[in-house]
Amino acid sequence: MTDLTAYRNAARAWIESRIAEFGRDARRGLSPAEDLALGRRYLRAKYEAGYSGISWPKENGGQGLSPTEKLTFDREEILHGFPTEYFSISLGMPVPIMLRYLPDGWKQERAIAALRGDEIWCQLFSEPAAGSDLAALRTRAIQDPDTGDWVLNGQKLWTSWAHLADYGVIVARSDPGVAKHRGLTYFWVDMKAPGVTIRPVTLAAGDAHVNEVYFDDVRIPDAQRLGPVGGGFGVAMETLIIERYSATDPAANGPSIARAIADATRMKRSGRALIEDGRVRERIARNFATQAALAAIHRRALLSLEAGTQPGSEGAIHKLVSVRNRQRLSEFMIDIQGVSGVQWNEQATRKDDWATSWLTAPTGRIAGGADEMLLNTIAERILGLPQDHRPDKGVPFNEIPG
Amino acid sequence: MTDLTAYRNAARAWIESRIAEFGRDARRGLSPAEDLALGRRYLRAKYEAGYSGISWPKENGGQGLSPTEKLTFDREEILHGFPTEYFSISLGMPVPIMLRYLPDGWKQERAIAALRGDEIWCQLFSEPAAGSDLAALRTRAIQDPDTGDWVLNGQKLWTSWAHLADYGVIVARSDPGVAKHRGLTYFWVDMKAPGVTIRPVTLAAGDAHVNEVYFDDVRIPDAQRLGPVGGGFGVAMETLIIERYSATDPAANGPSIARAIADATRMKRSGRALIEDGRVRERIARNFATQAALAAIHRRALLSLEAGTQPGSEGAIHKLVSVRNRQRLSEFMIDIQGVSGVQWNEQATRKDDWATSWLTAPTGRIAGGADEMLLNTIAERILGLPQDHRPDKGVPFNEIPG
Amino acid sequence: MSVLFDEAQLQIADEAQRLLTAHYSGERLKTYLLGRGTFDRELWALFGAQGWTAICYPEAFGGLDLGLLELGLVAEACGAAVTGVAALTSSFALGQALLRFGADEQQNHWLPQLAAGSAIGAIAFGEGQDMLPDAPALRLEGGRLSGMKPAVTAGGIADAAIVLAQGENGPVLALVDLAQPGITRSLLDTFDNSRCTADLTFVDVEARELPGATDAPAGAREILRLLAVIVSFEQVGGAQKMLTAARDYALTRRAFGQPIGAFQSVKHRIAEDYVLVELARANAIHAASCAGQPDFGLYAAAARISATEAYDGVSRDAVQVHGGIGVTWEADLHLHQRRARTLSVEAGPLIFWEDEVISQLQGAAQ
Amino acid sequence: MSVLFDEAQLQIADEAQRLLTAHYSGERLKTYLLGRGTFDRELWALFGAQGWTAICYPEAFGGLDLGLLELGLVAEACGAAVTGVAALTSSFALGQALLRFGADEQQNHWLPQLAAGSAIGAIAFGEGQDMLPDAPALRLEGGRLSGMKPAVTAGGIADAAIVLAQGENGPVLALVDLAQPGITRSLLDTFDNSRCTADLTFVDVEARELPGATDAPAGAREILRLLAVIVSFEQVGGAQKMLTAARDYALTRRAFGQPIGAFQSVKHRIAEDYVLVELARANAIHAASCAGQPDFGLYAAAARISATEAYDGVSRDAVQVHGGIGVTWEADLHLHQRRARTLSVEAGPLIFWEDEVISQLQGAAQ
Repeated sequence: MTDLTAYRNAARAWIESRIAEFGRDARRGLSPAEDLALGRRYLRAKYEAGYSGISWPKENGGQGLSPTEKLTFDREEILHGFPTEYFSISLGMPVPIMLRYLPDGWKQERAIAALRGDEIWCQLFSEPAAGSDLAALRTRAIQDPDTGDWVLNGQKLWTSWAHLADYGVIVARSDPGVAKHRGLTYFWVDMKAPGVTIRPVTLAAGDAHVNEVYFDDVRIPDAQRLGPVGGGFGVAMETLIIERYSATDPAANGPSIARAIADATRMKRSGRALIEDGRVRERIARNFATQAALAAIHRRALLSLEAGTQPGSEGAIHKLVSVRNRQRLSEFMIDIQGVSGVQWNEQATRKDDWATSWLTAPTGRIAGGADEMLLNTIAERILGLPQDHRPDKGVPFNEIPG
Repeated sequence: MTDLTAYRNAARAWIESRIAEFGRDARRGLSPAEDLALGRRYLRAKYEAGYSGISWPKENGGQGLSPTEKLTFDREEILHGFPTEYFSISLGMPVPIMLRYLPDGWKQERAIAALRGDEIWCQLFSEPAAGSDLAALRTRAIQDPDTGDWVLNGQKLWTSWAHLADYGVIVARSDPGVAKHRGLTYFWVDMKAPGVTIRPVTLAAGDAHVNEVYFDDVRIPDAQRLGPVGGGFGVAMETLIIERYSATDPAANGPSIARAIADATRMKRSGRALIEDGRVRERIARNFATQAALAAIHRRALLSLEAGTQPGSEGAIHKLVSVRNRQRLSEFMIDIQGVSGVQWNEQATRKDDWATSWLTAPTGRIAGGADEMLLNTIAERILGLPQDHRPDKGVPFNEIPG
Repeated sequence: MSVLFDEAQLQIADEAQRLLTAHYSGERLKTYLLGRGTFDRELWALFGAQGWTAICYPEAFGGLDLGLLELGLVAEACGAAVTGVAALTSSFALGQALLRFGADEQQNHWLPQLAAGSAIGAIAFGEGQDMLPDAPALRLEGGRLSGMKPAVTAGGIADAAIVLAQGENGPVLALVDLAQPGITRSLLDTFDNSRCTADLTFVDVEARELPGATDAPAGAREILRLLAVIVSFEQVGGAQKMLTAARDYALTRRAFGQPIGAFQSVKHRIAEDYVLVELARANAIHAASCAGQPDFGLYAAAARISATEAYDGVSRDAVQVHGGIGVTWEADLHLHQRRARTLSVEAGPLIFWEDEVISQLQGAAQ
Repeated sequence: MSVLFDEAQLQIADEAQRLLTAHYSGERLKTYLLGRGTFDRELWALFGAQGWTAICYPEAFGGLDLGLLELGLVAEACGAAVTGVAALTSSFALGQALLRFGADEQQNHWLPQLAAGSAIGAIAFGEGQDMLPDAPALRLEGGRLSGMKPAVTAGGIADAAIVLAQGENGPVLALVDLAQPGITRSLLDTFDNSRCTADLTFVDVEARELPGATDAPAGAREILRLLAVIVSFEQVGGAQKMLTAARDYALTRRAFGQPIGAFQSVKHRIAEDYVLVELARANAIHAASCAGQPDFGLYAAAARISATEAYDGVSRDAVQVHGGIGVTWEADLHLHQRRARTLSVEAGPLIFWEDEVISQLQGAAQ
């Protein structure tokens, strides 16, 4: 038995022992506040069991192991629907990046508090006019020449869990007179500071975990700056690639293939099980083939990682393919239910319910890299095809036509 | 009974009386030369019956009727596979454009000879480096300052029926020092003139009706110029839209839906007719729905034409949709035949045979307006979306990087 | 025969568009989405006042004696405005069933009310995954109805319904007055609650066969085809609206220094959507113009297929073109997404209409 | 378990690519397209000399005792070079059938020849539209074979074939030496004549059951799965080649003042094709690494589906990206288009493999 197998077995045993308390079934019917509290308890349990910050250095509260162990744990954990979503961005990007840039002491306190679920960090990047085109952001950071403090003014958008967050990392425009990606600076902010206003943004399916965050004369010391003045775009890019590779679900968190098979076997049309219909067979079989391929790509990426190779396009392929696939299959599975296919239980999860999966799929095709941006990434970085025409290239930000 | 109905009935009666001599079955097994000769005989018969140049003025050998009568006739004629393909470009574009630009007398002689099938004109536009981007053409036309004659040098490509043609219309670059679409001039040429060399280009499915045409110091008098010097791009565009609307086959000249139904009904898998398989049903039903829509769009365009409105996007929609549809259905119909689906009779036509239809479909998606150009046309002209970035815009042709 | 609209038809279309655009309120529509059993009663009154409810009835019943095209144009305007009024089409379906197969007294009682918009109708044919079950589980015996019909559009608000039930000698179409004891309407939670979709349960309820529906499955199929054509127009209206929204957004939203409509991934997607809408529109008009002809069923099915492909496809794309804004509750795009999916399912999913096309093409080949 | 290739495997792949690239000639391939019954004998000799024909046989029969991955890598290189040698996969399929189900003397006679490449094998299971007919029309009675097998890949050149025939007590797998009187090979005109596809007609011909194939349909299915995995690698190789061709052309061909790869319609199409190839490659490798495991059949079917989607799709797109040049006889793209379609059909079309996935998923659910 390899070390990794032993690790996996131990992790699985621990995880399975937590299902009763923290698993999907335990969460049903909880209020948002109760669910968050359960999540904090789960993170504490995980911390105490030594499964937090698996690939972080020990001095930052981690376990000092490799990304392989982390992925091994995550792949087991992802199966059970534990209440980890509140913390995944926090621990995935903002905390690791601040650990890279801030001085020792305070940062370790924060890291441990975040690992234990006591504190949450959010990531304040996107804005109304800066989505795929992040460098177009308009939030201003003006430095007080006397104190060196910075004053933030502007609006961020799509900030997940901002309403729960204690701290955030933010990119803002410190110099509108230079090309757009060169005039940005990166900071961390206290989300409870005066002048920070958080408003929830409800999404189409009714869920409200993303927010608008307004900054009105929010003053922060220069010590909260990460990286050089004008170097914010680089730090932001560094933030986004910290999670080079994470555990993935080939079903994109939608219902499983087994569920599709079961539903199509149970349902009948003119007395015949729907699974006998070629249209149903084609959708499910091709979806299965694609999911099998994504799983195989993932396993090979893990092996590459163990062998010391950095992953390449796997993440982009996974996101592009899996969410579209989920959208299509969910749409189809609604269809074949007949007139009752319009039913929707607002409490159901996207993993449990075709309608919820279908309703929330469009978000998946946009958030965290829209399909079109993923295709550009693949085309440009992997295939070496030309970058798009970008008329704003090299133009000072304040001279780009709005 | 309306006049148009009477016209249609008479046309149909005449056409049906010609099927035995000129129809699909009569052409089977003929050599290329025999088939061309049959085509010339058919055109003469048509001319003598008063069905040639239906919408042309009488002084040009036409019937002086409206486009509606022409389309009415064409829709009946298209059904029977008459040998008209050699003449369709000739009569569709080059002859009408030269009739607009040349002086009386000679041009009427040519028009009548073309209508009778005695002469054929071709259209020399595309080049190796100028396909979708027609204005990028490189064939040079240099004017002799003494005689006013023009000397043509260069290579044209994809010229349909050039090897049968008596005359051609050509666009060439008369001034490489100005923006690419402003330095072109338009001429007619004698295809038998010294210096004209024609080489057939065989296509992927083995058919050879397109050609490379080389011009080596071909000298033509200035009287063969159509339109002003430098105005060739405009005349070329005018040429391309002469056939604003022509008779169309929703099956894009591929096998019919009835053929798909018959084949899928005859063939069996595990004892069940393939038409019982949902995958087969979906393909055929959706293809039928799309073809029905194309036919309805066509009929409405005809009614609009009668009502005096110019057609809009119908041609682009038809070409974009019908050929892709044909390609997909043909590919699928090959599949469901099982192992024998690989069979291919090189003599079969795309109308008769799924394999031929599939093999020739890619040409249909490129020739006469590639899918991508049709989408641009729809997006820009109908929907008002921005033109693509074109770095060569306004740049003198000889300064555009190759 | 496909048609060009005449002046009167264009006037109906313009008026419907004008009124429905003026009436549109995303906020109000969202309250119907959230609240089961609510719909836009104010708008429904306008439908009656405008005579839109009367379009397809003979003058003798207070109707305008117009056809599918005219009603289709109103439905198209409704589709563009995602109106919270499922009754326009559900009442139409019931009315057409009565017109074709009803007894005189059934017609005399209901058709004037339907034409005036003072009564709301519904049809209830489907069970489980079957749109037209061969042997319905709902039973009609001795004039008494027992059993259940699932997910009946407008079932929560209808005054009467035509049901496809198993009679003593096979399937029958029967009219049931829904204001009777013994009927339970269970409003469903759906992703478009403005449809007032409900499971209808009948316990020994009076119902009367439509005497003209001697072949009940064929009769039900004919009604479903008529409904499909009108719903196709509604889908075309919604799809066109989403196309326009995507186009407009692509012209104004900028990224990387230019309107996003200058990127071919967006530009060509919208052009493809335009094509989907034009195909669907052509088929809807053609089907409507074929009413009463032998191949009406075939073209109704074709219209339905194209319309479903268009509305589902274009609304999916429009959301993608809008990016983050497109998936918010605030933006109204999800109203169209929900409505698109709802209309696709309610009036029979693609697999049903594909099968309809095939069986008719097979019939034609024999 | 998906695998990373080891040094030895990478060396096989590199060598195969190097030799086949050097050997590639579009002109020669076109002569095989045109001429029925011809194939690349010179290359076939190279296969033998390189030991590629020996990969999947035990050393006792002159084999290299390697596995599906190693043969898959050679097949991938063959796919990239559209080699005119159908025998690599057809011989493999026959050999695997003999290895698993053959009598000792059948193995001793044929396997060394197959491993050396001195004999060519074929399998003939399908009839009509059935890849694995329940009750084959071809009959084996008293050791004599009568009837026809249609469109047998390499049927025009094979020395022996395994047929799925109806025996006296149900379907059987039987080995038939094709150098016998009473056999007619009718070479078919196909869109890829280098496959030497032929209808094989047997009139009272000697054939012998494979004694180990006690469940002949299951045995035939197993052989078809093995074949599918190797063909999937071949399809991946072809798809990758077409992807590279499209990418390279998009970088060099200019229109409207820029490389056409700068237009997103081209750029994103190629990126989507890259994804198709990566999915197909992952599934092929995974299936090969599952050989002998209970879910091999499921992953073989998945590999086949992804590979067919990739090669058909990418070659279709590559032609479109090339524009006019792409559809000429002169350019070699149609070689790939024809091969893509041929491989898709020969080893069982998508509908067959979809059904295989479903039945196995259903089995797993029970």
